[in-house]
Amino acid sequence: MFKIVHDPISVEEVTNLVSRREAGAITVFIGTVRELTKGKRTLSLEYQAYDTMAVKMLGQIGEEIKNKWPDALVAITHRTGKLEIADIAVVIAVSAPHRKTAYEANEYSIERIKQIVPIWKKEFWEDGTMWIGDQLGHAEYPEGSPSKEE
Amino acid sequence: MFKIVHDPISVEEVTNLVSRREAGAITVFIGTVRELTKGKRTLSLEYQAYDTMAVKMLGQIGEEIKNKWPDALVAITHRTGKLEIADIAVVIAVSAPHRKTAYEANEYSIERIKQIVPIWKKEFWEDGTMWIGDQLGHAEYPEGSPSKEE
Amino acid sequence: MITVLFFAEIRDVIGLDRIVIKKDQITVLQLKRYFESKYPLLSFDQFMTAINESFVTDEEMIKDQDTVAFIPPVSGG
Amino acid sequence: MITVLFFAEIRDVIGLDRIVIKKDQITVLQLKRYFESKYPLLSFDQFMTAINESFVTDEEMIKDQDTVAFIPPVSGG
Repeated sequence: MFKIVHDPISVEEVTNLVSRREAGAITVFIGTVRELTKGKRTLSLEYQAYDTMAVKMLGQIGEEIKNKWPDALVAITHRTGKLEIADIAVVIAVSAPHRKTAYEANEYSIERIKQIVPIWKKEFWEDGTMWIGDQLGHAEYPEGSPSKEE
Repeated sequence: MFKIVHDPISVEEVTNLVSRREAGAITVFIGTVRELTKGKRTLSLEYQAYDTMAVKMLGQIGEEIKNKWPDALVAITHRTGKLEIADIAVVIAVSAPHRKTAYEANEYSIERIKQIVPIWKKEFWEDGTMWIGDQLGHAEYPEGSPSKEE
Repeated sequence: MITVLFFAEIRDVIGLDRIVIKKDQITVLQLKRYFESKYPLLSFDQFMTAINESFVTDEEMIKDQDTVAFIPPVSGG
Repeated sequence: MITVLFFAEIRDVIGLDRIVIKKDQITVLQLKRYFESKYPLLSFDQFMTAINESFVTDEEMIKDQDTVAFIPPVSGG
């Protein structure tokens, strides 16, 4: 249910992992490469992961969800390597008998991914590159350092 | 972007309608036919719609979203007719630059569908049938009338 | 002449999905009372009403050529 | 011997994705100080640390055969 992959992600494949007769709601989050962040144009992205630990931490998120929402079922696939604009970086699918749970557990998953899963994003702009979260800043910014994503 | 259909819904097709370079997040809600509701076994469902008005009201939800979240883009397809367990009844896809908006606008859509869109669900059980929301009750319930969905 | 559309349990009870009748120049409430007298099993107070695909209140006047739809509590999604 | 893994900007600065060194029986903090002395461009205080794929604190003792990973602020999703 928890994967780090190098090839393009099939949304349908991740969704099918959580489909079941008990479910009345499936929520799917698709994280895509956005062209503009705070007015700055992204050309492409590179995701790097500590693969084995990332899979382990995704599984931990699954355990956390099982404790908080016992009737939710979650599957997560994150892609690494070079991605272009509009490419899919991550897909999170959650099924549950009721929709409230499916929304909550899904949003919880992406928040936790951004906290504990060892995956890093490098942005490529026309005027430089930077690992997001990085303090060194291998690029110049018109308005100071970009803040952490969202 | 807003459709009432009789044939099975392609999640991918609805999702593609909102995919764009400005998006960093796409949320998809898939409403499926659940087997059990409050311990009662559903055999199948039938959805009936006031088709033209339903499309119009889905469009109104789109307008409401445009006002509340100007950078969100929404597409909704609802199926009518006879559905079996695990079949998809509705797909809502929302894209936005940031994920918070995509989650909020998506959940707003399903809540509004359940308030203003003229679509009705008839449940078929082993011991009867009933239009959900119906006060007449063409079926017997072990524990009184089922409450409105979720 | 007006067209009246029936859905869900209303359609099941009345046995028709629509009728065309000469009932213009009355209010929605008066039309509801008319159908209640014909179909005492149905309590029209619980139904919303749309005229030409827009929700209206019970005070709305129905005009010639209007399409009136009674909307039971919806349950889509 | 221990294996130390580098990711993201740490990997870019050091130019390696891993090294194997004889640095067991010291704490995580001591290992951080060691790398800071070799790579003054990197401030290891901002990095989390994992031993054998579990997050640990700076006080954790590193044992022979451990795999240590420095985890810059993550930015997946």
